[in-house]
This record gives sequence, C-alpha cells and structure tokens, in this order.
Amino acid sequence: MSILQYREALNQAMREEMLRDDRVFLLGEEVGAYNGAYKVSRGLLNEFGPERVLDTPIAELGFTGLAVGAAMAGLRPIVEVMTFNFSILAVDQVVNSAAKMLYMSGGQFGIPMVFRGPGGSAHQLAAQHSQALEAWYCHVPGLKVVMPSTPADAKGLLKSAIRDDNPVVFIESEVLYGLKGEVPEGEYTVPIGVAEIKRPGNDVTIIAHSKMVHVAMEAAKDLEAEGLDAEVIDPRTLRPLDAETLVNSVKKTNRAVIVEEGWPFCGVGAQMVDIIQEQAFDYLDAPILRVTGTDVPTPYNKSLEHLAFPDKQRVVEAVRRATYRN
Amino acid sequence: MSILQYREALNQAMREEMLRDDRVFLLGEEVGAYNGAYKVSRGLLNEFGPERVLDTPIAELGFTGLAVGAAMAGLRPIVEVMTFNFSILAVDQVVNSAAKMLYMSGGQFGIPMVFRGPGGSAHQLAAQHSQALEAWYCHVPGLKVVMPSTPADAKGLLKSAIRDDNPVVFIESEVLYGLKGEVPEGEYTVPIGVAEIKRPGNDVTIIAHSKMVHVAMEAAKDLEAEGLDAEVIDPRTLRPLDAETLVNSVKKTNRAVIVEEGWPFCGVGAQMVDIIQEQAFDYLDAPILRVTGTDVPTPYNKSLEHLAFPDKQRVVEAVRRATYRN
Amino acid sequence: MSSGRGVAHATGGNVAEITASSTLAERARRLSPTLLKDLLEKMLLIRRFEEKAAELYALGKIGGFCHLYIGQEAVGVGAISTLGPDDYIFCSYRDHGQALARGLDPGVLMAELCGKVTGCSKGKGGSMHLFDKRLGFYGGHAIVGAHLPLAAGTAFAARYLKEPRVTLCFFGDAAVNIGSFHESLNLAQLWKLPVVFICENNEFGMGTPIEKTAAIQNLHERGGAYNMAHAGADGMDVLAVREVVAEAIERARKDSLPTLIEAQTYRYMGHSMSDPTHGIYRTKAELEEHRKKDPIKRFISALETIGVATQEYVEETDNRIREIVEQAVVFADQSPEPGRDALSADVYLP
Amino acid sequence: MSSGRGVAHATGGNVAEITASSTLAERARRLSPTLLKDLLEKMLLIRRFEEKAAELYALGKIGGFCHLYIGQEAVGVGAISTLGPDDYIFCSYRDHGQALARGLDPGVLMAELCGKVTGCSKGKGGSMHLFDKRLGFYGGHAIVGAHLPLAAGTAFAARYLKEPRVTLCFFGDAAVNIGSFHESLNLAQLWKLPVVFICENNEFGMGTPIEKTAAIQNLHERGGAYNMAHAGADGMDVLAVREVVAEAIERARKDSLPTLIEAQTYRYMGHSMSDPTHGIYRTKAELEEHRKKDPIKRFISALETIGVATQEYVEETDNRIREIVEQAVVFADQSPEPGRDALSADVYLP
Ligand SMILES: Cc1ncc(C[n+]2csc(CCOP(=O)(O)OP(=O)(O)O)c2C)c(N)n1
Ligand SMILES: Cc1ncc(C[n+]2csc(CCOP(=O)(O)OP(=O)(O)O)c2C)c(N)n1
Ligand SMILES: [Mg+2]
Ligand SMILES: [Mg+2]
Repeated sequence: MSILQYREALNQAMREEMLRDDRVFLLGEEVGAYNGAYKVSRGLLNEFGPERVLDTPIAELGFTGLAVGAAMAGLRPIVEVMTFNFSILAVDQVVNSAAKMLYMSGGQFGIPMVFRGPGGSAHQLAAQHSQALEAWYCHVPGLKVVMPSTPADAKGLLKSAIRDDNPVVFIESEVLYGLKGEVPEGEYTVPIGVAEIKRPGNDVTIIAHSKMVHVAMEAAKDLEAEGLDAEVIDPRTLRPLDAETLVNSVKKTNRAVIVEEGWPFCGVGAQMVDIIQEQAFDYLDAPILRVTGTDVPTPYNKSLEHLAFPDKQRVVEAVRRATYRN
Repeated sequence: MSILQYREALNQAMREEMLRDDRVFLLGEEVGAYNGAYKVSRGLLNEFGPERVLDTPIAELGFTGLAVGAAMAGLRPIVEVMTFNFSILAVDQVVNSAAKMLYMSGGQFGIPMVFRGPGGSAHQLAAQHSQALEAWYCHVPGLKVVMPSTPADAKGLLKSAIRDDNPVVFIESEVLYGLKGEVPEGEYTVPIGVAEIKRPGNDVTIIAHSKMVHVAMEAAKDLEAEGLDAEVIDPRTLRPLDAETLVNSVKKTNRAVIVEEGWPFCGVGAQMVDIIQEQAFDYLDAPILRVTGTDVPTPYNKSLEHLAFPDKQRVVEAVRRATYRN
Repeated sequence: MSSGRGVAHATGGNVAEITASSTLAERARRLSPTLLKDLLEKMLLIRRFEEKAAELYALGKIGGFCHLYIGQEAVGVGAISTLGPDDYIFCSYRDHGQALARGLDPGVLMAELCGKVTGCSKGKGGSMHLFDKRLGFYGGHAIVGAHLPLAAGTAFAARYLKEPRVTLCFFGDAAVNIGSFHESLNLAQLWKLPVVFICENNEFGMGTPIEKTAAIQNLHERGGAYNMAHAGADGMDVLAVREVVAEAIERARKDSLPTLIEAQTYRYMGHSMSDPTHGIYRTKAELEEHRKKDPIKRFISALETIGVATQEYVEETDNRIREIVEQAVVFADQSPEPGRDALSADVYLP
Repeated sequence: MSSGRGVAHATGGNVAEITASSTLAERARRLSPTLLKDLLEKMLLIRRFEEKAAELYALGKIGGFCHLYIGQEAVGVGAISTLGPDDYIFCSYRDHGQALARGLDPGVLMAELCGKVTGCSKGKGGSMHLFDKRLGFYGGHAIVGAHLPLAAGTAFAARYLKEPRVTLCFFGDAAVNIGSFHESLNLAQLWKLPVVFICENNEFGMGTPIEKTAAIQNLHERGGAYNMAHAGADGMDVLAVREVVAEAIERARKDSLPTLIEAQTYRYMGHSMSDPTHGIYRTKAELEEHRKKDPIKRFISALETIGVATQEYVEETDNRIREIVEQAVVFADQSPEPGRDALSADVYLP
C-alpha cells in the first residue's frame, strides 16, 4: 500500500493504462501543457507526447464527438471535461452518439470511451459551476456511470473504465482531489458495478456516493455515540447499480437514508428508493428518507452555499427520523 | 365546447396569446413559411408577420439563447424545438441561462419563456429521434415542466405557460397532435401545477402523463371488467408536481402503479415513488410498481419498438401484481 | 481551390461556374469506359432503388422518417468513386445513396429499411442509421451536424495509427449553421486531419431556402474562417464532383489536410417521405426546371456523345438494375424480423 | 473595416497595425479634457479595485473563481464609453472591469464579491455573475460563449420593440472556437441585429495560447464567414478601442447591423485567482515585456504630452480612487450577509 492523493491515483490509472495500451489517449482543455486545470493529468504530456495528450479548443461538443469517432475507428479515448458543468455542452454526443451507437448499428460499433472530470459543487463557484448532474447520465441506457469516493477506488475504477468497451461517464469530485488514502501497490482494478459496504451496521442503511460518502461516515460516527449502528454503503457505480447489496442491507436494517449532493427531484436517490421499496417492501419499518442538495441553483454566498448541500447534521437528523428517534 | 385537434388547440393558445400580448413571439425551425414541421403554428406567420414568427437556422443552442436574451429585455418568447430530441443541443441555455438567471441575478431577471415541441416516441423514428427526456428537465430548479394529454389541457396549459413569468418546458406528444377532444369556447386557462383525476376509483391509483394517460385509461377499462376499480391521475404538470392529489389518492386506494414512456432509471416515476412512499408509507399495502419504457435506445423495427414502450397489457399486469391478483 | 495564410478562396466564387470551362463529355473522354459505366450504373441503381423505396413506404413496409436521395446521385457517386477500400464515410440521415455508391448490397439495404434482421444494422437502425463497418460506412446520423465531429474522429484515428485512410463526410446545406460544424472544422484544420467535408447544397433545409438561414452566399467560403482549403462543385455533374473531391482526397492523404467542398445539387422529392415534394416552399415549375438538369440524363447524354454508351446499353442496364432492385425487395420481404431478444441486445458490450 | 458581399476584410490584416497611423496623444487632442479624464479615472478605478480584490481574495473574503481584469482596462473603458444609458452590456465571468466602466458603484461590486446582500446580485451571483438591470448590465456569464446568443437576444428585442438600444457583448479569445459563437454571429447577421461582439484577445484561454486552439490568425476575420463587418483594434490603447467600437455602435444604431471586433490586449494576472500569473505557459520576461505597454501608463503619458493631465493631477486622482476603493471595502465589510431565507428565494417568480 502507498498513500496517494485522489488526483494522483487518477493520474496513475491513466498513466498505467496508457503504458499498457497504445490506443489509449487523453484529450481535453488544458490537459497537456498546463497539466490539467486540476492537475490530474500532470506529467502525461511529457511522458506520452502531444500525439497522445491533446490540448483542445473550448469546444466540448466537437472534441467529445471527435473522441467518439476515434473510438469507432478503434482507439480508446479518455475525454477530460474541465468540469461536468461543461459536459452539458457535449451531452448530445454522449447521449446520441456514444450511448446509442452500438445499438443503432446493430452491434457493430462499441464506443470504448471514458468521459471524465470533476462534478458537483466546490467552493463558492455559484450557479453555473456547481451542479451534480449524475442523475442525467444515469437515466441513459448505453452509458455506465462511475463515481469513486476514495483514492483506491479512483484508481481501480478508472482503470476498469478505460478497459471497458462501453462509454463510461466517470465523475470525480473536485473537493476530493486532495484527499489522501491507501492505494494498493502494483496492478489492480476495482470492478464496475459493485458497491462497497464502508461500515457494517444493523440499525439503518445509509447510502451515499462520491464526497457524500465522507459525510455519511461522519454521521455514522455521531450516530454511534447515540447508540445507533448505521451501515454505510457506497455504490461506487451508479449505473449499473449494485441493487442487490443495497437491498440486502435494507432487508437487514429495515430502514434506509439516501444521501446525494444533487437536486432532489428525479435524483439518483429517487431511483434507489424505487428499487428498495419494490424489492424490500415487507422489510421496511419506516419510509426511506433522502438527504439531497436543496432544490435551488447554487448560491455564491458561502453560508447559503453551505445550507444548499447535505452535511453531517442533516444526515444524522434524517436517520433519527427514519428510526423514529426524534 | 368545440371539438379540436390537440395541434389546433395549441395553435389557438399561441394565437390568442399573441393577440393578447404584443411581446409574445414565436421562433423555431420551419415555424413560419412551412407552418411548422407538425403544423402546430399553421397560419401564424400569415397573421402576425415575419417580425413575430421567425424561421430560424438549425442552431438550437443559438436561437434558444437568443430567446432567453429577448426575455431578459422584456419579450415573451415561445421557442419551438422541432422535437425534444433536438432540445439536447439547447439544454445548456435552458438550464444554465433560463433556469438560473433569476437566482444568480439576485431576483433581477425573470425569464418568461416557453420552450415547447413534441417529445417522446412516434412511429419507428429510431434511437436518435425517440426519447422521453422529461426527467432531465424535471431535475432542474428554476424550470416548470408541463405535459398535456388532451386538447383542452393543451390549450389551457399552453396559455398559462405563455403567461407564466418563469421558463416553462412544455412537452407535447407527436402522436397526440391529431387527437380530437372537447375544448371550452372562449377565454380559459388551466393552472400549472394541478393534477387531474381522469377517472375516480378505489382499488389502485394509476398515475400517467402525456400519451400514457390514454394507455392508462384503456387499462382501467379492462381492469373494470376484472372487477378492479382503478383511479387514473394525470399530473399534467410534472414540476411543480401536485403531490397532494397523488398522495391523497394512494391513501385511499393503498396501491399505486406509475406509467411513463421514458427510461426507468431516474425517471419521473421514481420521483413519484419517492414522494408517495414517504408521505403515504403507512397506507401502502403493496410496493409501488412502475411501467416504463424499456431500458434501451429505441429500435427502428416496428415490433421491437412496440415492445419498447408501455402498453395497456403491461399496465394491466402491473396492476394485477400491485393488487396481488396474479 | 487554395489554402494558405489568411482567408482561403475557391477557384470560382460561384459554384455554378466551376465546371463551365469544359463540357461533361470532354471530361468524360479522359476516363476509362469501365469507370464511366460504373458511375452510371451506381447512379441508376440509386435512382431505381429510391423510387422503389418510395413505393414500399407508401405500402407501409418502410416506416419512420425516410429521406430520399433522388436528384443528388451525382454527388454521392462522384465523391465516393475517389475513395480507397479502407477509407471512412459518414452521412446524415439522407444516406441510402451513399451506401449504395459504396457498394452496400441493395438487398441488405432494403432489408434494413424494412426493419429486417438481415439489414445492415439488423433492423434496429432503419433508414437514418445505415452502418456497415466492413465497407467503412460509419453511418447514418440523424442529429444535424452531429456526425461532423465523428468524421474528424476517424480522421484523427487514421493519423494517430499512421494509416493512410481518409474520411469523407456528407452533410446538408442547413448543417453549416450549427455549432458542431464550426467546432469540427476548426479542430480538423488545427490538428491537420485527413478529412473531406462535403456539403450537399440542395438549396433547402426541409422547407427553408438556405439564403434564409445562412448569412453567406457560397457556403464553402466558410472554410476561410479556419484557413481551410475549400471549393465549390457542380453537384449535378458526376465528373465535376469526382474531380474536386479527388483533389481534396489527395490533400488529405498526402498532406493530412482537410477540405470543405460545397456541391450544388437539388432534391426532387420532399424532405422526407412525410413531406410534399413542392407547394409551400417551391413551385412545381421550379422543381420541373431543376429536373431538366438531371445528373443521370446529363451523364447518359455525355456518354452517348463520346460513344461509351448507346441507347440500348442504357436501356439494358436500366432493366438489369430494376431487376436487382426487385430482387432486393424480395430479399427484404423474405427476411425475418429480429426476435424479441434483439430488444435488449446491443445496449452494452460484455 | 468593411462589410459587403463575400468575405469582409478588416482595414488592416494585423491588429497591431491598426492604430499605428497616428499616435495616442494626437488622437487624444481631438477629444474633450472631461472625456479624457473620465476615461483615465475609470481605468485607474478598475486597476485599483482589482488590486484590492486580489488582496481580499488572499484574505479569504472573496471566494470562488475570481478573474481579474488588470491589463485589459482600455478595452472595457474605451468600448463602454461609446454607449448610451439605455444600451445593453453582456460579459463573460471576467466582468468586474466592465461593470465599473459602466458605473456600477464600487462598494456594491465589492459587496457582491464578498457575498453580501448589498451586492448587485444580492450576494448570490458572486464575481462571475454581476448583474445590474438599471445600468443595462446584463451579466456576468460563466459558460464560455453562452452569453453571445443572449446578447443577440437583447439586440433582437431592441429591434422588435423599435427601441434605439444597442448591445455590446464582451468575450475572450478562446470563445471563438465554441459552437455558440458561430450560431450567434450567423443569427445576428442574418436578422440584422444591433449588436457589437467584442473579442478581448488577451492571447490565452487559461494556460493555452490562442494559436494552439483557433485555426486562423486574426480572430476578427471569422466575421467574414457571416458577411459580418469586422475589425481589429489595439486593446492597449483606450482611444483606439473607443474609435473602432464607436463606428460599430453607429452601424448597429443606424443600420441595425452587427460587427465583430477583436481587441488585442493582455492579462497581467493568472487566469483566475487560483492560477499562477506565469510559469507554465508564459515566462516572467514575457509578462514584463507586455507590462511595458501598460494601457494606463500609455494613456497618462499621452495626456501629459497634450497638457490635459499633470503628474500631480494623476497622483491626486489616484489617491482619490484608492480612497474610493477603501470605502468600497468598508461598505462590503459592514454589509450583512443574506439571510437564510435567501436560499430558496428567487428560484421562481410568483
Ligand atoms: C439538431 C437538429 N435539429 C433539427 C433536426 C430536424 N431536421 C432534420 S433534417 C433537417 C433539415 C436539414 O437540411 P439540410 O442540412 O439542408 O439537409 P437535407 O435534408 O437537405 O439533405 C432538420 C431541420 C435535426 N435532425 N437535428
Ligand atoms: C463551455 C466552457 N468550457 C470550459 C470552461 C472553463 N473555462 C473558463 S474560462 C476558460 C478560458 C477562456 O479563455 P478566454 O475565452 O480567452 O477568456 P479569458 O479568460 O482570457 O478572458 C475556460 C476554459 C467554461 N467556463 N465554459
Ligand atoms: Mg438541404
Ligand atoms: Mg483569453
């Protein structure tokens, strides 16, 4: 094991896969000479040269489409969107080209592409630069959606994503880039589609992904002090979702709280609620509760921004309600 | 009452509102000289002239943004997207400009814009021309999302949408354009945010919007023959959702089936499940079931396409399961 | 056609002038009879195939949106005749003609239009989404402008893999106003990608004349905004198209540089089978006027002039092609539909 | 600058040559001292304000992304000095300078940067989203290129309402490669909208030099692709900017026609406060070289040459402005934060 930052883990994953397979290349704004807006691609231009690490114009739709075309011709592009806010500009190519190509060509053209970058809110970036759009991508058949919460998962899942023959939307977290954690030495991958139980428990299941995993873990610690033993699950992949792990946990705890940073209406948590209530209806002792981002565009002001996103306290309160302790 | 087609009802709504308010204008591809790709704008160019009915280039992002800017300067644009498939190209302007402008300007700039056109599948239009994207728009605070299922609602809701001071995403149905129905004579509107109980019943609540309302009504008829008395509710507006009407119905029937044409994962139905299970948990006698579009890009072949979307039979079966009659 | 510093210019400002210098027959004389006959056969095949497709659409055997190529045959046939077997082709939804020009079996194409499992996209793509990987036929894309970046992508891959493959990308006049046209052309020139963008200017995007939507006269001059070589071509003259495209293909293959070509052509049918051929946006007289410049008739008369084809030969060929099209219908009719399993197949690779 | 059929051309191919013909001082002589002093004061105000903003950012009083305008003052001040009170302005996220040039109160601006309720966007927009409806200041937009169509929209509204209002739209060099630039310019020319697009070419989009991303030398020549009048201007010369923009504003106001202007300028600071001023993409020497062409110093020396300003006047003015900026900080500091209710307010109008 070595201790790495989340961004270093991602960097290692790309580097190792580029060494392993010539067809893997990286393109995006500032990924080359500038080493990436968030320094995730540091050193890659130096090591692999400008043929494999390409600084693009600000043209998300164009360069994402170019990557899809390159994938049709046998390459394995990694597209870095500077942040997922700008992925909205490219979303037509992700949905209409990447996700549907295999199907509408009757199975001829798979698109082995990774579409990655940071999603969600950071610090006071305001309405247009702070949104968690995973629910949109999760809605679309043909895509896989991966959101790692630790350096180890970041590395292992990104390597799996690069090797996957399907388009993978890989959403990182800007505020986790500096997070340090243990990462296994040497070659290893984490499979797409498998959730992880971060903390076993018996009284309630808390499901959270990406940076919310850390909020959930903190809440679980506080709850422990109150005598509540929470099981925390990180789905890691949102599509395909490891429903079995979620449902089995709820069958054991009989209660669930789902935490996400995104907006509430039609969020990822709603889909989890749907699955759990359908598959574990008879086990539920209370309604499943959700803790989500507030249903507003993100405000700039720091205190308002803080109110806009889930925090430990709100998770603790939801768990209390779910366990009828309030 | 007069009998009108759904498209005629929409046409009347636009015409009346354009007569009523000079600031209302229409723009989009083929809306003028060609009378609209689906003839919804028939006659409007003739009556209002090229200053108020504008044929645009194929530039969804550009002309939608232009409409948002025009709204900032006091006009009340109606943007016709030829179909909602192409709205994906404009979605940045809808989400980042229209929906957030009021908020990020601290309340200075409301965007009174209607963004309308047909959504969902039609007949064998294949993967890129058949998708129901309402879940995406419903996810976004700052937007309202309206989906009428009858000529009367089409007219009354479109008039309300045009008068609304907020951006309204108004999703019509291509296969309903020819549908005839009674429409009140003279001036009238249908309020945004109010569901309609299309058929009262006691045994199960079926919730469906847009063209799925008609599928649900047919299913309800079949179910009646089996001795099952279904209540069918058309939310009409998806955002803001009339949760109260839905929840009250389920408190009465204790069971719910939700029908939608869109993809299952993170669909609108998932959000309804979330709301109902939270607010009517103790009333539910069975898991809430969903009947959705299949989780695949839409195939061209007719029989496959038919399999890809909910039909009466699938709704009937879901109700049987929800009432433990299978 | 020229490139270089500043804004590049076409040899002729107006595309109509481009081939005025020498007649079609004179230019034909320089080419082999085999090639000329092949071009004629391809154009005739497209014409007869499309006429039959219109019939099957009326019968309900073909569904959805179906955009015919009648009138534009010279563009697809002339342009594709310059390609090698490993080159890539991208099209919009108006893609039957190019698929046939590339050698897609008419039966396989007709089967796709009829939604049969023997179709080139297993009946799941339909008219707008024809694909044949082995032929380098990379689709059939139905979002206006969205395949231009894809074409830049295969061109990128060719350069990346150091393969001498060129990409040819067809699109309509109305596509020059959408963002992805701009982004793609800029990327292609910037990264020196071996791609030829060919705009089939059939004067209309659905019912709207291009002058009403593009703030420039000669569409190919938009290449100037990217320092890209660009040229116009008479799209009703199969050899003119061939010449202009051949030069661009060479530029792509030898120098790894893109070109923007505008082929001036005309569509005889409605935008798609759901639209009228005329009435709102053009008169019948206007349509008839254009039909007189028919690319097939013009080419036949040139071949007759230089003695490569006789009237009998043309008739016989036409009959043979009609028979091929009949057989294509039979093949499509007799082919099975995809099974239920097909619904959920091909969403993900394992 | 010229428009007309075919591809329009600028008077000078290279923007650096544009104002070489007469010196800044000579041109200043033709203008009133009041105007000249106002221009100087505005530029100084921006410079001092931005320096202070950098300090407050370091102190953590300002958060998020904060893009300073230091070095580019002549563009905003020169351009906005040509507008009438009812005209519209749109900016990218790099918008402090234009807001001050338009007359936004420095205290209100500083309060916004500090997220206070007295800010021009009630503390909810922040640095990237400055809005002031009464001043015609229509934002502050943070998606590259996304405000160009908005600007076409207010211009459309002016024409629709038959109001003589003109829209001025600022954006960066790197924005010329995105789709909405293309779509907006085409629409603006097509519909003859009274809008002036002004590209502030500060040579870089974040850390990438514009030559690496735009396949054309002089960005304003892209106007040619839309038959749009276009011109370059020396963006380090406030009067040069003023002249070129004034001509474009007149074209918009009188003839309802758009113009694309490229102002050649330079940013002294990092892309945003999170980025280094130099190191990866430019050397310190390069930066210092550019600082020598400082638009404020240049303007001061011209005003001294023609006797409009003395050194004492400049010093005194600078001190006065520094005091204004101090007061702005005091105002911001003393202003309250928005209350909790603000979180869910302003999402919908009733
Ligand atoms: C982005 C987008 N907007 C709108 C449409 C609907 N549409 C399909 S074809 C078409 C006209 C295209 O005209 P042109 O590019 O000239 O090609 P042609 O059909 O003449 O071959 C339109 C508006 C679409 N498919 N994609
Ligand atoms: C569509 C989009 N892509 C990427 C970004 C991230 N981004 C913000 S500013 C910027 C550089 C813009 O450079 P330029 O247009 O030259 O303006 P400048 O910052 O130099 O004023 C980038 C890439 C964004 N805001 N929007
Ligand atoms: Mg056309
Ligand atoms: Mg710049």
